[in-house]
Amino acid sequence: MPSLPEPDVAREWLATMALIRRFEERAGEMYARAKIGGFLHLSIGEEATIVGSARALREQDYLISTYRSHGHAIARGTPPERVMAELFGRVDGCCSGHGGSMHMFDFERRFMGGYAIVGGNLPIGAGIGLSSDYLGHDEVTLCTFGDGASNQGTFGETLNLAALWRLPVVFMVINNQFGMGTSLVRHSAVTDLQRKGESLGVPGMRCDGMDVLDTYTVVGEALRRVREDRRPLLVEAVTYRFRGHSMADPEEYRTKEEVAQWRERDPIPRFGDELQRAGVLDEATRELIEREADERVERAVQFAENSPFPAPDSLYEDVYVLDDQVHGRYHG
Amino acid sequence: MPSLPEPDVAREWLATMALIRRFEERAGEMYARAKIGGFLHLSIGEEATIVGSARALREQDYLISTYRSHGHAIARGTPPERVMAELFGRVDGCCSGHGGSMHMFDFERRFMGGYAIVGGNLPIGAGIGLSSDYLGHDEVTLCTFGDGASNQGTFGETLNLAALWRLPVVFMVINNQFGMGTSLVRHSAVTDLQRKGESLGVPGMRCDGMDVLDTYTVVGEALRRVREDRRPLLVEAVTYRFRGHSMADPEEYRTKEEVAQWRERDPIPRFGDELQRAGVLDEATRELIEREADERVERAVQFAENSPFPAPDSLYEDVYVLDDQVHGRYHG
Amino acid sequence: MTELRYREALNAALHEELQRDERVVLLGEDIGVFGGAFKVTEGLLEQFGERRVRDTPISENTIVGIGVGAAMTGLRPVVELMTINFSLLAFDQIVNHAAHIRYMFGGQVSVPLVIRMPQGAGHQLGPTHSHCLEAMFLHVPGLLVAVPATPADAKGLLKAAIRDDNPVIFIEHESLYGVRGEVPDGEDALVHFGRARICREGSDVTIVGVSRMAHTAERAAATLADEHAVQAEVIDPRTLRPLDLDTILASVRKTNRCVIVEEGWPHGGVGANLAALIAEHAFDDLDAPVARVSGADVPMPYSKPLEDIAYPHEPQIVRAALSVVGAAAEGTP
Amino acid sequence: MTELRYREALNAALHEELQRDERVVLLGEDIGVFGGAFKVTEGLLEQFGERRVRDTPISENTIVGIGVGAAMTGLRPVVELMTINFSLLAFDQIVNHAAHIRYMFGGQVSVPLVIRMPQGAGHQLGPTHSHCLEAMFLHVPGLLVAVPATPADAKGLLKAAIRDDNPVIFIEHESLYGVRGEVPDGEDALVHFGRARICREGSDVTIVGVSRMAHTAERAAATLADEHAVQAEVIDPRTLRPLDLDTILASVRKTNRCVIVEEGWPHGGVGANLAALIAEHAFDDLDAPVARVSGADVPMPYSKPLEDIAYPHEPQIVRAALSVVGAAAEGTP
Ligand SMILES: Cc1ncc(C[n+]2csc(CCOP(=O)(O)OP(=O)(O)O)c2C)c(N)n1
Ligand SMILES: Cc1ncc(C[n+]2csc(CCOP(=O)(O)OP(=O)(O)O)c2C)c(N)n1
Ligand SMILES: [Mg+2]
Ligand SMILES: [Mg+2]
Repeated sequence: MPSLPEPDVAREWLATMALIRRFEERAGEMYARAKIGGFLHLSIGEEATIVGSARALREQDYLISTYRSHGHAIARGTPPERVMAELFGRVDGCCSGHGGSMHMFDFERRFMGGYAIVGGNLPIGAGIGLSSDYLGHDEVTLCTFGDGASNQGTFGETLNLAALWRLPVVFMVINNQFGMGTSLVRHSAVTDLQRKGESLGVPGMRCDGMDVLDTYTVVGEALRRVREDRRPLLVEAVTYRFRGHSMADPEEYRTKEEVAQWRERDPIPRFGDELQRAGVLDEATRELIEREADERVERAVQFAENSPFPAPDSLYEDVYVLDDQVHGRYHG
Repeated sequence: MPSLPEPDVAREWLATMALIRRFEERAGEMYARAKIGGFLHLSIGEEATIVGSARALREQDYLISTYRSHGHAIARGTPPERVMAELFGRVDGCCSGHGGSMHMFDFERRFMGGYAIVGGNLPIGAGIGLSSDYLGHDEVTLCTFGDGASNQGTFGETLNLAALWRLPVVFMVINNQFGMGTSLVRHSAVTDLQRKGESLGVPGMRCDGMDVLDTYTVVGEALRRVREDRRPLLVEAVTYRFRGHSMADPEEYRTKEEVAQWRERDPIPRFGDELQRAGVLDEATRELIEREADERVERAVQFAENSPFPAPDSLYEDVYVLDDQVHGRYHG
Repeated sequence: MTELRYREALNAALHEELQRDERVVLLGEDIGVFGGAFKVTEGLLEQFGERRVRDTPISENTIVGIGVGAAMTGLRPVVELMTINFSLLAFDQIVNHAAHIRYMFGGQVSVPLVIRMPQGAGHQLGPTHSHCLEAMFLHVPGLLVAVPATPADAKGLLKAAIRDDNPVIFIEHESLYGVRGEVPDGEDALVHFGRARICREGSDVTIVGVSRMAHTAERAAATLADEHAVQAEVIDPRTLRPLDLDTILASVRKTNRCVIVEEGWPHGGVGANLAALIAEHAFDDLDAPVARVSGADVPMPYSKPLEDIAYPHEPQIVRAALSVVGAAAEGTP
Repeated sequence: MTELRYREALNAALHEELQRDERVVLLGEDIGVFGGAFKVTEGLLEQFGERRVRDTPISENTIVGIGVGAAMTGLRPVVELMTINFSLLAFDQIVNHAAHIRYMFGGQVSVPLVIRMPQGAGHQLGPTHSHCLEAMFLHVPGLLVAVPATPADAKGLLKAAIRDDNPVIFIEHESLYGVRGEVPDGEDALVHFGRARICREGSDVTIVGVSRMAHTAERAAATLADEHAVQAEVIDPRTLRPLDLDTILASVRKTNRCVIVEEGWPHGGVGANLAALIAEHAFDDLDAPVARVSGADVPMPYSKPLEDIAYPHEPQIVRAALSVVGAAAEGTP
């Protein structure tokens, strides 16, 4: 049973989880009001897997995740304003409105993106690890993906290669029990996902993805071992998404009871209570945290509202790096 | 220590291995004389993995392999004449000269082909298993591939799916120690290949691929278990290729000594001696077997020589199944 | 005739063929319990059971490959790829295997496989999720390629595809699933591949619209007639392999002008292929170069105003049509 | 100038760039200990060591993806795919990732990745191993595509590709590795993308030859001059993205006739794209439709006599050239 971090650190974790929760709730509302288009995948219920792992990273470490990554960007330090503006498709979005919900990115903060092709980010994560190793930096890359992604060919290919080349990468499978509407037992022959890397030379660990402290501790341990032993590891975070896969999901593949049971383990009240029991959080501060999250997200919405849409003539910007070989847009 | 089969059966195994060996040697010579084009991958040294496994199959079972499959076709019963004619690119070739060395096929004998894309035959093998299962037939599919192929994405994808759907497929990895010029330890993080399916829900077995009896016994056991338990298995056959990867291989990636050591375990003389010791084979019969193999391959070469090349106007044949939607060749 | 949505027409086709032929089996991600990402397979699991309607893990290349193997050995699999964007993971099984197996094995076996998938932009799915890849598929010998634009064609072509012995790439469009239209009744009402549909007759210019663009072209044609007194003939090829070039050529010989509208990328697109074929076969009938209206040469941006201008709408088609008609004025002597 | 084989020129380019820039790293199957399936990387492992010349397992999609990730974070990876046929396994990483990442992330990052691979028929490798896929790659915005035909271009373009900040598809040809040619010396002798090469000047017909077909076109041009008194201008585009359309148009405006020669499949091929572009920009300069000579619309057969007629040789090009020249005779008024 790991012990709590410094009170202010613990409170920051709680505050960040609350901020992400609130952000996702508001994003859902904005989607319903057609302020946001495309697919919107919320991480409500999975906040502990995000904050616990992101806080285990050092500034120089890399994080790369999936289309369910608003929270990863926010946890890494991207202003919620920039993330919301991206969802609104505005110029001040973190990807200038080119990417949208499924393609977040913040190079400066070493958040290496949001990837919408299931399994597509694993080789890229290994490639980032190759750079760190090649350049002799002691950075570690944390590559997160879902339980469903563990069936994609890139999982086996990448883990084998990372183990073979001893790349500094922690692979983190966010086991939220479903790949879209398909439950774990219906998509993966081996359901003990921490073991899924063993045949590929990648040992596994598991953490309670509903417990931010346990996630922080296990992922932190994994990052440390990888940094020192120069061998990749696989961490399974057991969690649950409280909402539908995306906003367009009737959720007929699971029962209300099952969802209710998991909601009882909601990582945010759970950690809040724990902090109160430990005497490092009082009612007032707890309410303040909620209120600040609420206000911050409101500011993000306002910021997004006020940010202009990209100008039509920017359509061809950033397709290519323009140089003496590539002048402006390609012919036609 | 498994016991020998009936004397005539044992002699047939030896004869078939001798036939394949002779066939490959002559194919190599014909390649040197430019009678054969393209890439030519010989299975010299791996005959026991071919005959041992093919003989464990029943008539109704399916076999699917790789670009190194002349021996698989012959062991399955395709006349060497048809295989040699295919290598010569003649109309009487088993694929009418369309496929060549890397693309053998004999539907009638349920040899489902020779596939030249490494890892490409695994999903197809599983699909054949799906048919058998769906149609309620008790056939089993034997899907062979190399150690190098176990790093391809289709390996993980297919084994997981086969285990999940309980498909009647025996996956057989022919571990000949190299993927082209890359040795096992340099391409696979886990070198105990029989274990490579464990994380995918596919238990493994191993056989001595230089011993036809052991291969027959282990693969036979695997086929029986798969047929009864309706769960796929992975069999690793430990073997070695005596020749280069293909005819164009200087073999600088391994030492003459290593090759010589493995040649001492040549499966053909080894099994011949075993039969003589067991008193089911005498010197005369042994020579006869060699002579008959030699003569049969000569006939195959003659047959191929005398078979005509495909007519130019056959170029567009068999691109499509012609029907009322597809009349003759596609426009243009 | 019954009025159905495009989605319902596809569902009906699958339903009828599952009923008609025991060898038909459906494979795909979330096609069963979830009912399909776009609900095309809704209700089929309940009706036909897990043996025939199979949810798969997320393994595109292998799902297609399993379909290939099953098709070689007696089944008639219909594989759904959730969207065409993910087919990029399955190109090896589609090109090197599904398309080539019959030929490379000397015709000993056929691959009666259908690969269904929707394409297209318009829902702000951004880069990686808005591709139109018809051009890549029509390039490959051994494949048949269908691009149905109406509920009637969706049903008739899908039934024809399932009954055909060749591998078929069946490209639906995400923006058409909700579109309604009259669909002929009768379980054998097939729409044959290789027969274009003349959506609207006209004498001044031929407009060929691919997939969803057939509708956009029709709307543009209405505007051309109402506001510019230009009578456009609109043709929907319906299938790109085989291609009903004859119907297109007959129209161009009549109008002497042609505009091709596609949603995909311009370079090496469907339009380039048609323009080349038309020029080769009707050069002297052309009073102006064949014009192409296509998607922009960029990954599809997420932001609405950018996405809107990144794929064709009526105004661009009207402009292109007027320019070729105008060109004719000065045109060749 | 030094006379080098195409293979040696590529090896020299890799050698020089490895030496010049510590960030350059090579990844690929059997490029190290084995020296490369076609020996292009021979000696580089010995010279630069395992850190910079890395043998990979057989995992095409992941090898390319690792290159993408490394390119995003400071390296300049050069990935060798043993042949273009296997790139079909990596299409997702090439299209959805390498090509789109810069755009979809709003220009925050670039992907200076080179993917080298040989294509082409002629060695009886049969279906699945003889593809020419230029057309599929040139379709994709975000990629640059090079198709060098000579040792000089092979070296100059590869060096330029490695130094460019965009993802580059670098398509070599299996039949050209042994071809010799003069190669400019000097470690900064680059050949810029987007500049076509006029291989031979002529006034009667423009022949555009892609990849190996530039050579076949040159031989055909010699025959045309010697036996038919037809002066053909032969152009090798050298890169398909960017495309030097201006040089091609200038030639067509002079000759008024054009033949495009490619080795790949005809439908949706490079030829169709060029024919469409030329007709759009030089319609009134054309005295005959742009003719296309391409590979046959079949998977490549193994048998020698079939393979021989399944891709273009001089006679077909000569015939096509004579027909467009002849067509001009009756031609348009
Ligand atoms: C290659 C690919 N196939 C299918 C999809 C459609 N899709 C998007 S998310 C998803 C489920 C992924 O499940 P999992 O990996 O568990 O992640 P989660 O959504 O649960 O976070 C699917 C099938 C996709 N985006 N990419
Ligand atoms: C997808 C793909 N990548 C690369 C190749 C080139 N290639 C042909 S065989 C081979 C080695 C395969 O090794 P293994 O699987 O061990 O089979 P073996 O040749 O040893 O029988 C390679 C890399 C190929 N044919 N297909
Ligand atoms: Mg999940
Ligand atoms: Mg091997």
